[in-house]
Amino acid sequence: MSWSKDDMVRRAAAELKDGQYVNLGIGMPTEVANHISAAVVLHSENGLLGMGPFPRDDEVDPQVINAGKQTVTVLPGGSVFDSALSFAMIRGGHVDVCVLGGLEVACTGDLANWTVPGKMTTGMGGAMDLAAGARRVVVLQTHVAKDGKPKLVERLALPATALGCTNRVITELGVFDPAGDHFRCVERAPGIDEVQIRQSTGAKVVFTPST
Amino acid sequence: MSWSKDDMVRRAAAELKDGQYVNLGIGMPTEVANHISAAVVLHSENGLLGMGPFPRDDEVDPQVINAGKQTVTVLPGGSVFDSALSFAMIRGGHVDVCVLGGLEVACTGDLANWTVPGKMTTGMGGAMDLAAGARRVVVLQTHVAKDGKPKLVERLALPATALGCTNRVITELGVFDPAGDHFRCVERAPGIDEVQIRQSTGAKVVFTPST
Amino acid sequence: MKVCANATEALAGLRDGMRIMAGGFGLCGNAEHCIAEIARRGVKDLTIISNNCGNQGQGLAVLLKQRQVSHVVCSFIGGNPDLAEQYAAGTVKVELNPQGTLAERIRAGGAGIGGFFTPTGVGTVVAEGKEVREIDGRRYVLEKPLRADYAIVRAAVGDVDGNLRFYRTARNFNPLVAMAAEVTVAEVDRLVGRGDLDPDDIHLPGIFVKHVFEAREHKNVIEHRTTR
Amino acid sequence: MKVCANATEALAGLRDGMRIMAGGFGLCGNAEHCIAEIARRGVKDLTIISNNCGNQGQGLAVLLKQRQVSHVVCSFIGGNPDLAEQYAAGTVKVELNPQGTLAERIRAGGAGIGGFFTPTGVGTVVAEGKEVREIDGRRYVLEKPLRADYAIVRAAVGDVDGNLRFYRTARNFNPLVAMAAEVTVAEVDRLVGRGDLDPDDIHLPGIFVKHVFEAREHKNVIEHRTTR
Repeated sequence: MSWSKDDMVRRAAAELKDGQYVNLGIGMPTEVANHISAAVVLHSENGLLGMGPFPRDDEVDPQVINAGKQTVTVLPGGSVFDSALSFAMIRGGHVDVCVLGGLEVACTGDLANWTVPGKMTTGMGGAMDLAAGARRVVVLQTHVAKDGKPKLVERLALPATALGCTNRVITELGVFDPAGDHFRCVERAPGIDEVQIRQSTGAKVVFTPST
Repeated sequence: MSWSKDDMVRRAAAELKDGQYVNLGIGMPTEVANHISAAVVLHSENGLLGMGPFPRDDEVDPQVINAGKQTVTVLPGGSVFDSALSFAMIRGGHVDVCVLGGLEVACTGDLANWTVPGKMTTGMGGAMDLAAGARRVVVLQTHVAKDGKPKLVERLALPATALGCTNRVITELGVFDPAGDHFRCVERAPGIDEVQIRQSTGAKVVFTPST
Repeated sequence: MKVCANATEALAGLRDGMRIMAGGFGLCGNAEHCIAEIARRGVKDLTIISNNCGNQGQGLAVLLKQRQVSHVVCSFIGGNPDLAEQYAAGTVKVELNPQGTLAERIRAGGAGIGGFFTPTGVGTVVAEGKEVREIDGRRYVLEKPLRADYAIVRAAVGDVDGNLRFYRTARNFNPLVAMAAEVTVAEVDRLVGRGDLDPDDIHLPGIFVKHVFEAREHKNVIEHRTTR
Repeated sequence: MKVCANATEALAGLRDGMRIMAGGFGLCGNAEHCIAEIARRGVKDLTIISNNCGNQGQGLAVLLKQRQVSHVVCSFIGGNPDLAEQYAAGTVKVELNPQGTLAERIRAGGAGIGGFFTPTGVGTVVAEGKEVREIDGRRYVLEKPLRADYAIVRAAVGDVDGNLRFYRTARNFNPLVAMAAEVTVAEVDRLVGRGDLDPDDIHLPGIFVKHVFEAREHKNVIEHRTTR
C-alpha cells in the first residue's frame, strides 16, 4: 500500500536531525513541522529563525508571519533579520536542510517546482534560492502526475528551479536519491514492489540491497 | 602669508554644511572636527555614526574608538554597525563628504595618499574606499613636499589611491579644484599671489575671477 | 530636519514615471500611509520594486487597481490577482527575480556594488541573457544592482535623526530598500527623541533616511490567520 | 549543544595550516581568550584574515611573535611592528585589501556570493591581475569571496543558542567573520539562557555560531587613550 500524504510528511520529518537549521517550503512541506521529533531550528525566508507553531487565538500577531504569510510564533531563542541576511543564510549554505514541494525531479538532481508553461505563474519567490543554496534538498511530491505521467524523470520537461540540487525525493511509493543517470531507491512504501516503482518512474531505478 | 596648519583645518571645516554625513581621515583631517560649526554627523569607518569628542577621563571606554584607534564618544542619535554596513555607506555614496590627507593630487582628480615606494607601507586601510566612494572628497595637504617638489601635479608619480575622486584640495596657499587638465584656484591664502602659486604647482592653474 | 508632519509632506517630490522601492513581505511591514498617499496623489507610470507589490487587493495592489503602475520588479505574484491580471493583459510589465536575488540586488544598489555572482538561477530562465561564469568549480549568474528614486519604509520606532527599529518579521525588505533610493521615507509607529535609542539597538542608521513621520494607526492586515 | 567550557574545548579541532578569520579592529573587539588558546596550542603555518592582525605587540600579534603565522590577509599594517618586520623579511606573506573590500569579501564568503564588482581600487595596485569592467558608466574591480576554517569572534552577550549581541565599536568585523567560516567560535562577556534575548535585539543569529563560551575577563587594551 502506498504511503498517504501524512505518511510522506512523517517520512520527511524523519530526515531531520538534532541541531539542524531547516527550511520548510510552502504547501505539503509546511506540514512536516507537525511531526518533527528532532531538536531542529526552523527558518522562514522572510526573516525568521526559531519559528514556532501557529499562535493561539489570543497570541495572533499580524507582524509575525512565515513565508506563506501565515501567522506563526517565535520560539525562545529565535531571531528576526532582514531579507538579505535571510538569503545569505540560504545561499551561504548555513541552512542544513530544505524540504520543498516538486513538480518534476530528474535523476541528475535537477528540480522543477515553480511554474508550468501555459499556466499563470505565481513567481519563484524564494524557491530558486532555497533549491540552489540549502546544503541538503529533500523534495516531497507525488510519484506521478494526475494524468499518470512520471514526475521522476531522466530530464526535466518543465522549467528548472535549480540544477543538480536535489538530494532526496519522497513520494507515496518510497524514497529516491538522484544518482546521476538513475535514481537510487533507498526505501519502498510497504507492499510496493520494484515493478510498480519502475512502471511509474521516467528514469532508471536502482534498488539498494536493503530495499 | 600662507595659511597655518590650523588655518587649513579651519578652511576645511568651512566646507561642511548642516545635515551632512562626514568622514574625517586620520591625521590632520581628524583635527577638522574641532572647528566644525555646521550640524554634521561624523562617520568613522570602523562602524560608528554620530562620533563625539574625545571622552573625559572618567568616560573613557576601550570599546568606543574611531578608525584611528583613539578613544572617542558616541553622541545622542549615534549608532554602531558592522564593517560591511559601514563601507556600504561609503561605497554607496551615503557619506556626503570625506576629508583626507594627501601626498599628491593630479588635476584629473586622481589622489595618492596611501604609500610611498621604497618605504614600508602601512596598508591602505579604508582610504581607497573613502576616496572612491564618498560623494565629495576634500584633500588637506601641504602644497609642496619637504624637498620643494609640487604635490599638485599633472599626473601622479606615486601609487594611486583612487582615480578622478578629488573635488577640492586645501593647501597652505589656497583652495584648488581639479578641473581636468588644470586646477581651478578658487581661493588664495592672504598675501599669496598667482606667481607664487604657479611656481609651486606642477600643473596649469586657472584663477577664478573672485581670487 | 528629517521629521515631517505626514506622508503628504514626506512624498512631496514624487512624480510620474518614478521608481519606488517598497519594504514589506506581502501585507506585513507595509508603509501603509505612504501607499495611501501615492494612491491619493495619483502619480502614474510608476515602477514598483517590492517582493509582492501588494496582495489580496490591498497594500500596493491599490496602486495597481488605480492603474498607476507600469512596471513591477518582484519575486512573487501568487495571492495578488490585480498583478496577475494586469501582467497577463500586458498592461504591466513584470520582472520576476528569485527572492534572495531581489534582496541582494537591492542591497548592492545601496552598497555601491556594481554587480555580483550568485548561484541562484543558474540553468533557469532567470539566467537567460545574463553572464554565467564558473568560479572555483561552481556556476554563478551575474546580477545587477537595483536603485530607485524613492523608498517607502515602515518601522516600529524611529528617532528624529531617522534611526530606525523594526518589529519582528515586519523587518524583511525594509532596511534594504531604505539603502537603495535617492530619497527614503520612513513611517514609524512611534517617533522618539534624539538619543532615546541606544546606539547598539538601532537596526538601520539614520544616514539612509531622508524623511521620517509618525503614523500611529496601521491596518496590519493578516493574509492567512492560522491558529492552533 | 553549542555551549563550551572554554576556548580549549571550543578550538579543539584547530590544526596546522588552517585559515582563521578574526573579528576586531586593532585591539578593539578581539576574541582575547581564543587568541591566547591559539598561542598556547602553538599550531603553525596559519593564515590570519583580520583587519589588522593585532597591534602594538598584542592581540593577534602574539601569534606573529611566536612565528605561528605564514599568511595574513588584512587592510592595515600601521601600528603593528611584528607584522611590518616579518612582512619586510618575507617570512610572512601579506595580502593587503582595501578595508571595505575586505569586509565585503568576507560577507560574500558567508553569503554564498561568488564575486562582486566594487569601485574601490580601480586604477590602483589593488586592481592588478583582476578583471576591471565598466558597468553603467562606472569602472569596477571584480573581487572574490573569502572563507576560513575557523572564525573567532568576541561578543558582549551570547545565549545558549549562539545568538549574539555586540557592544559599541567592538562589533566591527565580528558579525562578518562569523558568517564565513566552517566553524565559528564566539567568546562572550556574558552567557545567558534561551529566550533571554529578544528576537529583535539579536545582532547575529545563532545559525552562524558553532561554539560559544563565556569569558568574563578581558584586557580591552586601549591603543590610543585620547581624552579632552
